[in-house]
Amino acid sequence: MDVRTAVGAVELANPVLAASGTFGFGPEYDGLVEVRRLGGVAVKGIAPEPWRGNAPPRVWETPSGLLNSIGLQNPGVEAFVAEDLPYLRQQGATVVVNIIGRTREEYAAVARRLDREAGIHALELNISCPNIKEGGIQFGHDPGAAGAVTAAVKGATRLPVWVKLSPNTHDLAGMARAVADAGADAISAINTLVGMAINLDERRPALGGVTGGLSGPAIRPVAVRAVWEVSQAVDIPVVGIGGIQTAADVLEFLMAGASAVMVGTATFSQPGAMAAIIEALPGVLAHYGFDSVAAAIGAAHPGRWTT
Amino acid sequence: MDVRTAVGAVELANPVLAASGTFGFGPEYDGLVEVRRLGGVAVKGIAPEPWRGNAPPRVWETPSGLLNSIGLQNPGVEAFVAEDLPYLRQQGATVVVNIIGRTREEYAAVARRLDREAGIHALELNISCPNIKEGGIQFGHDPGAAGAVTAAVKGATRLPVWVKLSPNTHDLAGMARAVADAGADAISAINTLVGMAINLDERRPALGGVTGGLSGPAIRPVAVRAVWEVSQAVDIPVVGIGGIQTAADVLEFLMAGASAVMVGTATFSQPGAMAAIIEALPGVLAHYGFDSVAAAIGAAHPGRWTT
Amino acid sequence: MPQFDLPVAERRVPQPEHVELLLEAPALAATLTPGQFAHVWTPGTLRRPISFSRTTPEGWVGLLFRVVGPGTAWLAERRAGDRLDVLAPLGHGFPDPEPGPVLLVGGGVGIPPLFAAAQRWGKTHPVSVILGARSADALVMADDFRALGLHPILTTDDGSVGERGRVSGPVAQWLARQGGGQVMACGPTPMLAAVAQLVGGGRPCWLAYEQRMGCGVGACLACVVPGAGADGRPEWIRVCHDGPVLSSQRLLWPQDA
Amino acid sequence: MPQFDLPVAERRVPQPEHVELLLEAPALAATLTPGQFAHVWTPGTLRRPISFSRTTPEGWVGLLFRVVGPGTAWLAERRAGDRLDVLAPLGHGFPDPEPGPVLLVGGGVGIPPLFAAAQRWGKTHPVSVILGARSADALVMADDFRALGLHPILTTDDGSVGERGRVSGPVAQWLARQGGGQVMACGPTPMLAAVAQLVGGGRPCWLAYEQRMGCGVGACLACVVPGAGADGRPEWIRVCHDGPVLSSQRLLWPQDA
Ligand SMILES: Cc1cc2nc3c(=O)[nH]c(=O)nc-3n(C[C@H](O)[C@H](O)[C@H](O)COP(=O)(O)OP(=O)(O)OC[C@H]3O[C@@H](n4cnc5c(N)ncnc54)[C@H](O)[C@@H]3O)c2cc1C
Ligand SMILES: Cc1cc2nc3c(=O)[nH]c(=O)nc-3n(C[C@H](O)[C@H](O)[C@H](O)COP(=O)(O)OP(=O)(O)OC[C@H]3O[C@@H](n4cnc5c(N)ncnc54)[C@H](O)[C@@H]3O)c2cc1C
Ligand SMILES: Cc1cc2nc3c(=O)[nH]c(=O)nc-3n(C[C@H](O)[C@H](O)[C@H](O)COP(=O)(O)O)c2cc1C
Ligand SMILES: Cc1cc2nc3c(=O)[nH]c(=O)nc-3n(C[C@H](O)[C@H](O)[C@H](O)COP(=O)(O)O)c2cc1C
Ligand code: FES
Ligand code: FES
Repeated sequence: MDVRTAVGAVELANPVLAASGTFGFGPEYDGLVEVRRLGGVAVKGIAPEPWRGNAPPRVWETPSGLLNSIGLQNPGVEAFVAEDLPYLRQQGATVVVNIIGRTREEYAAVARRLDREAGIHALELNISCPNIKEGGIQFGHDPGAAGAVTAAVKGATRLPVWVKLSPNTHDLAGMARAVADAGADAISAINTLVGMAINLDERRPALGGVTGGLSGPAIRPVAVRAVWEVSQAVDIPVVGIGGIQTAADVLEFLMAGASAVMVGTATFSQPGAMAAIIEALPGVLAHYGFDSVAAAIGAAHPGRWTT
Repeated sequence: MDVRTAVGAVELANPVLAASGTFGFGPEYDGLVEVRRLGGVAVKGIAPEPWRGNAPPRVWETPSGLLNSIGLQNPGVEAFVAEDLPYLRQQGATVVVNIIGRTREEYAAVARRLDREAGIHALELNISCPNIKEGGIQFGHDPGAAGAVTAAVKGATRLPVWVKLSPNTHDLAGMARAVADAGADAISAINTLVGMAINLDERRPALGGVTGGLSGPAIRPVAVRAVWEVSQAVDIPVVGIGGIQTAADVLEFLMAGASAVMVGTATFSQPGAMAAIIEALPGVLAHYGFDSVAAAIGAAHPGRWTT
Repeated sequence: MPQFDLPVAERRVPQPEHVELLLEAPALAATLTPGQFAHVWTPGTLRRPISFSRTTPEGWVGLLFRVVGPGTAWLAERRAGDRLDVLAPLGHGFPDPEPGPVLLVGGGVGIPPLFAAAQRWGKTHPVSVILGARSADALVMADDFRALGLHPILTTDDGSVGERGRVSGPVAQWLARQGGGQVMACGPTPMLAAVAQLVGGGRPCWLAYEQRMGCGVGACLACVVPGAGADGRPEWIRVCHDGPVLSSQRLLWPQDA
Repeated sequence: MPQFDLPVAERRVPQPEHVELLLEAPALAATLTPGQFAHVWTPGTLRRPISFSRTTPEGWVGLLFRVVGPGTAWLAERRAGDRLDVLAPLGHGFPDPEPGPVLLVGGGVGIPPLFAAAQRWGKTHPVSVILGARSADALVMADDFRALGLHPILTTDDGSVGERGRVSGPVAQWLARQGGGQVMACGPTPMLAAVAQLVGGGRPCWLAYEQRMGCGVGACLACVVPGAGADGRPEWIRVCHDGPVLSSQRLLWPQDA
């Protein structure tokens, strides 16, 4: 069974990557996850300077879901390059660096800085994090702004640029076309949905950041539909993200049009989830009549339905 | 314990209403639910003429959620008035008629026709159903169009008009302000999220309508946040909807700013859910230190936090 | 349709992957029509529809199902003494047949409601039974029919028991042999379509249908199948409320829809 | 930090609403530091952090918890022979105390890790114990401390056992009585803040902290509390990875944050 896949020029041994923000910089899961066995690792979002993030509590469990308001705490690009990147490079991991900024220039600055570093395979622009209060948030639902930041980053690096979309918009296809037209090499879909919970005992929002991002199996139908829509709207590859727990879930995203997937929240409950998925994938593909990952990509698209 | 509440001029014996589309026209649950015990009943969306709806399958279970693509099948307003309304009127139910249309005029036509009928307490404009393919869908995320349809309906009826918002937009507050400015008497939040699933065996979308609306506990955090945001953006009351299963869930919506709530998907699994919630509500309010429903409304809003 | 909290009296495993739960429900047993179903609570957002497979002299009712997903897997773990939350009896079952021969055709997990029909009408009508399945280990209740003194004709796709092939062959033979009579069938939709076509318009043909359900009680409009309305125009039929047993005349088949 | 699939050897109910599960885990028992915790799988999206309450000569480790929500309710239903999926040992426990007296202060479900500390250092150091709880039925492990030959001072908010009031009174007395020594504490954050303030800067004061967690291993940055960095500037401390046991000197209290 051939489980190899590619996201544009980035070749992957299998389609399962760790999702940004849920896997730190790799060493945290040492002893539990062998990063070199994964399709790749998307690291926590990196800004030009350190960000402090939001007040705790920062997570709250919901039905089949998780709210988080980490607020993009990160050590900044210099500390990342000095302290975190070497581990991943040495492990031989396929590394996707998720980048964040408050302005177009900040995104480009991180991209430019990382362009000089070995061991990075792609950049992933997080233009969709619902937890930052600054101007950055508008990138997530304004096609013009999203295209402009994509173009700025493309101009600052030779690395492939993936743009990660927010589901908190009615026009995912328009967003996808805007970033594809601006030169994006791939689209990651989706980031978290905006949500919140109330702490009844304390009569206040459960999260320090008040609202947070909803992830986990609860959002899988929203993510599958995003991949479905985006993969038909543009010609660049799509990386599917949202609520994946099993190899069958991976197949659902592949059939919806994803070329690879990322697993986030599932790792918290089961650090071995990605390894288990990778192990089970050949059998699940075979069970549903596919002889490779490639054959499954887009298999449920219109015109390809078998019934 | 005083569990009475009001949505503007509409007084309710308790804050728990049946959500549109999940409770038919009332008699279907005869023997299982006493409609007069409920805060009220929102009936299935009604158009000027019968609508056929989407091809089956029309439902699909997801983690803590449900996808549906009924596609707003309905008998049309004349059949509703002749065949369905009399039962609810005779039961003494508080009746909210959910109305749908493809154009502003169609909404107004239904409203005008219902204005003549006794036993209707409010109209609820569904401008947010993700399952119709016609022009109607734009009402759900375009503040201008939403305001215009609200104004048209207000001009056609003396009944209170509630406008039901879609979460599939980044600007819920803007939508809320637009419909409030156009004269809406209340806002219902939220309708379903757009989602989809793939039937792996058949290699095609699981729903006949391809995409569907996601409901159930999975979406509760999105709904709570919508109520939180809308209730702070406008001065008209908000009816909270999305994933409610228990009296504690109701309290979460009240504290987020809702004056009443609707229960949908939970009724499928447990027809007695609404009755059980109504019975448990006084105890839950007391446990969290409230002496009435009214006291809990907005209790978690900024400036009212106890910690 | 009331809601019951019923103790499991007995759990049987008639075939691998198949479980029959017998529930203590005398009040329900007394009112059941063969072909009616229960909407059974399982964890998650939806209940699961299962046809009643039998009633017993003790006042038990049966639910016989194949384990295909999380809902039926959870049900399969229930043991004697556990309780099930069921809405029942739901929908319309088979109508009382007119005098004359009755053919029961069951495919796979469509067999159970036909056994309930055999229990009801096996003594009052000349009943023939044709049962089909993928293979021997998916063929349920043959012995139960035999215990009623009936002689089911068996077919399997792989020939592992009975005739190799589909039920259509024996059904066509029965129809050719019997001038009149009536047919009751339950099974996969393609099987029902084939039976309906073989029977044609001349004799009553009642089919117990399946469709994905939400509420189970007629409220949500999820479980529709295409039918021909009184005026011949297409209309949606709710399987849960108007069916699950429908006259083949009322249904439009996928190719006609 | 490896992952273990551990059989429950014994289930105890030390108080109503409290359960202690003893897990067969010789390898783990041999490496534990008091104050370290397990991240335990329960149904849902997150694991649950629980401190180790004890090790036993049989090579068992204990998890003692109060039932407060769905996760602990599920754990409370585990029985001997069931298995738990745990990540452990996580975080940093209490450091080996310097020679001299040690005061252990535990509040409510903060008591268990201090019992583990008493097991470890009760023979090598003069150990005093002060335990507090809302009321008698939330006060756990007092007899376990006595079985080690220690004489815990008990306080309850309602005076239903021991002194009425908070632990602060007895802690202040102990501090006044002892010139030096060191303090280890675990309990609700306001209690830890009070203890830290009483101890002041003069003596080592180690606090086992709580915060809502995601991963439990340092990857997600969920479980932060405000601390003072090396340069005195505020920084986030990850309770799961840098703690849960932290020097009171390193923490900024809510009022300073
Ligand atoms: C009126 C009626 C009577 C039935 N009687 C029987 C019976 O006697 N014995 C039996 O084994 N099965 C019967 N079925 C099919 C049975 O309902 C499904 O096998 C069962 O719901 C599968 O649930 P699951 O969670 O195990 O599987 P999943 O496939 O995971 O279920 C996912 C969802 O799809 C629905 N679903 C899956 N298969 C079917 C199906 N064939 N028809 C309708 N909905 C489906 C489920 O209810 C659930 O909502 C009947 C179905 C209907 C509509
Ligand atoms: C390092 C550490 C050690 C702990 N040791 C113990 C112990 O030995 N005994 C004990 O009874 N409890 C202990 N707790 C608290 C225990 O983790 C919570 O009581 C438990 O997670 C509640 O889960 P639940 O599903 O029953 O309740 P819920 O309140 O429904 O849980 C909802 C969510 O909030 C989290 N949560 C709830 N309460 C707490 C809390 N106090 N601290 C952190 N997260 C919380 C849960 O993990 C879950 O993610 C410890 C917490 C931490 C951080
Ligand atoms: C705790 C947490 C932190 C996250 N941080 C980031 C981040 O820094 N950058 C980013 O693009 N996405 C971030 N995400 C979103 C995830 O990468 C992923 O898109 C989302 O969680 C949906 O996938 P899942 O359901 O598998 O978790 C974060 C998610 C979680 C739960
Ligand atoms: C089967 C189904 C049909 C629905 N039909 C309508 C409708 O006709 N009009 C409408 O405004 N909302 C409709 N809804 C949305 C619900 O009223 C409600 O807003 C949504 O389901 C979220 O609430 P819940 O999670 O409690 O189900 C429907 C929902 C379901 C599940
Ligand atoms: S399942 Fe709801 S109408 Fe049939
Ligand atoms: S819980 Fe993830 S960093 Fe501590």
